[in-house]
Amino acid sequence: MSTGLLYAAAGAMLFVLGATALILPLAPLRRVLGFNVMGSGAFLLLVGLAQRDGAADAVPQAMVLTGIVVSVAATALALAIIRRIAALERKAPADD
Amino acid sequence: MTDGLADPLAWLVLLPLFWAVLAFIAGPGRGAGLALAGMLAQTGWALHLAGTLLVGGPREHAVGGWAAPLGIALAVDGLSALMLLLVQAVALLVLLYARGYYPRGSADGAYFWPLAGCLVGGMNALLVSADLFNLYVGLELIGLSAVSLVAASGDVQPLRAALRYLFATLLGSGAYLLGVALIYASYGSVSLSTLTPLIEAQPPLSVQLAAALMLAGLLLKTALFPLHYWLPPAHGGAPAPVSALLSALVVKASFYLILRLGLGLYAPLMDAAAALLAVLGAGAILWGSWQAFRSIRLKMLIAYSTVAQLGYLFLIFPLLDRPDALQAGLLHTTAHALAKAGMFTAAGVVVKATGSDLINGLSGAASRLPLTLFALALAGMTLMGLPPSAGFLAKWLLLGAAIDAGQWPLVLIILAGGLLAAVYVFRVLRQAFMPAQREGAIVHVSRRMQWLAFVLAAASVALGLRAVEFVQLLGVGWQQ
Amino acid sequence: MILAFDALLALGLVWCAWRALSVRDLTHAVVQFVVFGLLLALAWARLAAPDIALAEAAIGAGLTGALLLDSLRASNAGAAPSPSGADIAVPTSNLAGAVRLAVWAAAVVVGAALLLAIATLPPPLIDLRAQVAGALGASGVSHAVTAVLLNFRGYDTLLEVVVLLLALLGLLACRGEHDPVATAADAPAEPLARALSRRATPVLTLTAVYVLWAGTTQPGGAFQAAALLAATAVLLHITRIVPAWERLGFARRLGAAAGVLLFLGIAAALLAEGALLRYPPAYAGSLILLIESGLTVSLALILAALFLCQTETQ
Amino acid sequence: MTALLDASSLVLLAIGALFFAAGTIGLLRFPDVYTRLHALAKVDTLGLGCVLLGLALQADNLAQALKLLLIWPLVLAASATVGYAIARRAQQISMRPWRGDDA
Repeated sequence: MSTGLLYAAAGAMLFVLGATALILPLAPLRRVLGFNVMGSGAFLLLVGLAQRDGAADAVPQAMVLTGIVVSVAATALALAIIRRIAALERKAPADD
Repeated sequence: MTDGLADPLAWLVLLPLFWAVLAFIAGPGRGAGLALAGMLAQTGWALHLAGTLLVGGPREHAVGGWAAPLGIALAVDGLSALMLLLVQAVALLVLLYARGYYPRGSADGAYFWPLAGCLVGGMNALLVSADLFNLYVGLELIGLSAVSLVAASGDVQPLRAALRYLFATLLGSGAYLLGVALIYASYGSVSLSTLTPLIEAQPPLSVQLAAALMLAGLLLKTALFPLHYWLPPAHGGAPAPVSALLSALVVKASFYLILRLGLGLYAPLMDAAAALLAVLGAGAILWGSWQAFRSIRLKMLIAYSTVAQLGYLFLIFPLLDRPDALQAGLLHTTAHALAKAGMFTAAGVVVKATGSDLINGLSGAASRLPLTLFALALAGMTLMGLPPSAGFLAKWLLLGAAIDAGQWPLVLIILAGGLLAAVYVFRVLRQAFMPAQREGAIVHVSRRMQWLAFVLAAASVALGLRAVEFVQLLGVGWQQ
Repeated sequence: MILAFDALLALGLVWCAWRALSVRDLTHAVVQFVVFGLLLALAWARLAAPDIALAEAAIGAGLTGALLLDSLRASNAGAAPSPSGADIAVPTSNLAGAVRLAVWAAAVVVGAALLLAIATLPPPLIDLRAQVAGALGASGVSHAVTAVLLNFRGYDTLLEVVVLLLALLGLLACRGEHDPVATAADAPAEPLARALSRRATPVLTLTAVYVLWAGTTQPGGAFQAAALLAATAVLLHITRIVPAWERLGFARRLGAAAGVLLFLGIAAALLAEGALLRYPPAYAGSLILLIESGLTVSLALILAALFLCQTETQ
Repeated sequence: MTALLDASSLVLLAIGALFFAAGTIGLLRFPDVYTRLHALAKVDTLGLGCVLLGLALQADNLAQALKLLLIWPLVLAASATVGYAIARRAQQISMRPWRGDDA
């Protein structure tokens, strides 16, 4: 078993764990964590499998750099929405 | 063949991004003029592109001058050219409407213009891309701008809907991305033109899994029943111009991608999924129509109607070996986009004028807002599939294909769907023609907004008269 | 031996992720997530991907972690103590329990299918590495990842920086007009932390410039440099040296968008060469450095704004 | 010459590892936050210093060795600040230092 395959397998498990947390009706912040774990899993799988023969591959590496930036963008947006909801709920509580 | 500086493919992606960024720099509430000028130019480019396609056939653009699989290829055929035209036309009209909807200097639409630019840019990028990973970035661009547009109204309910939508769209693109990773691992490329000849009927497990993951992710983004849970609150709760963009265009973008991959890359695998997609589509029609009928708010009714109408798009998958089915699917996509944009913009006029979103509050609207009600009725005609609307033509073609293939359950569903649409549309119209219980104050709404809603709805009917050109353009790049 | 280390690290990753997603206390979960990010950076280093390791440590663990912690602080600062661990509680109804069970069952099936697919993977038919190596000479840079990121697949990067700008737009759009911005709370700043962040600023700025410059020949580049600069801004903010950004004035908007606009402009101008982003080989190196320099400034401002413009929830 | 370098680098790495192990055990076993900080300080100062020095001896050139050694003062500054901040915070929320088993 090569290093790449090992991390790809870990990536598969991370993806499944993260996606599960994203699907389940948990606290919003927890689902944001789930999304980040899921993305990291997909990235590890992408690079790990592409490099399963051991040699570095710049193409998936560049894709992951793109993906990390997209992830932080989505995370920041999610947190902004969550914080805004919390602020409004605090202003006018229990209108649910 | 290159056009250098006059390449429509490149400008269709660049222009909206340009005006989005410039509108952001200009500041909150500004950029409307810029956006409309940009949209007008894009519409010109899309028409020009369709023209060159009819003459010269499908075209490509190797970004950076690097041929695939090293570089990213852009490619346009009849299918994507039609979608490009649809996106520019609907977005242009809805943005014109939005200019009246958001008064200058109001806090409401402060960031509408740059966000709309990102949304249109993302959709155009998706429609021209022939690279799986690039498509992923396009999907994220569309998803995040759509979520931001829903969140932008700043009230608790739309914000909650936006968060739910965000989680759904992120899950969808996550599944899609994992599929891309598996494809890259299996073949070493993400270019559609390189990959398509490599996939056979019995591919390795990794490829089957990739196809399933990508399909599931995109179905979630298209809100196919039972994955539609996020759509009604988001589309029903957003401001009218946003609802119109989302319901008319955004869900169609991911449907386009399903169709594109199903007809090309994953064509050898689609037989297994076709029946399931059709069953879910049938479920969507029944469930969406029922929920639309039960809605007490006008915009929720229209949102659930979207859930139902999306179902038709998936009925075509078992019939795709007939050319009629693809034409029916695209015709329905276009007709529904125009009709739904017309309905949401008309609903926006009603809400602005009467201050209420309740269907029961519509009494008397027919005499006070005749043009808007006429728009609602015309759009409703398309949804029901009455001749001579494009909706009728789409359903007629679909019905023909289903009868031809001996798919009787589909025939039944198509007919029942039209009846169900009639039930919920007439519920709205009946209420509107009732005499008003009390003379509530009517806020003046600009004529331009009323006319734009009418133009959108009327276009969904009139499209039925131009179906020949439509089918001709769609045929470019597809051997019939 | 080294494989044993990798196995340990991989297990640690999964364990940390599991903890982050399952411990009751959300603060604990976020800290666990930051640890996960740092381990992940190590894993990237082990996969011969130092560029990603840098980005993961700075953006994935660093900035994301700071954002998450700040959100927690903001939600705990108000009067009503939110039951931060309530989400992990026992399902309230049988239906919720059944859904939970179904989701977990589906997760196990997908996970098993993924592992099986990985185990039975055929060798890839195409090797892009050879093509990248072959075209590297004409790309204008000598570091392969930078060549892919800014040249061969520069179009992805163009769309991606728009996504980042879009996140800022979304944040501003869902913020109310008169909402107070985050004013890092109660306790006064640590004197020692203040002193450190003052002294660290020039060092971090210098490092950012170095990382940007190094990107053409070795790991590094605009994103990592921007993350360093943004981290500097966050550091200065949480030590109360730089206040939160009440509003994004014209200068800041221009700064945040200029790099994106420059990238778009160069992409469009190069249409004259026959295609989007088709650098003439003689100028490729300089153009890429120009784009990266613009991006560093803009991305740093955007990333900083994503932190400094968040609403306060009190 | 290389043998001598290798040997000294090995010794330094071993000493560093020893401090890391001791600090980690301390972190896990010590009773309160102040004593744990005390244990961690050993890791950052002596442990990391020895490891870096050991690695610098293995570097290909002087520039690389200097870059490695530069890590040390940076980590020292950071760990001193963080250690101080944690201890201060612990004191602010009235965490009492451990005074033996009767506490």
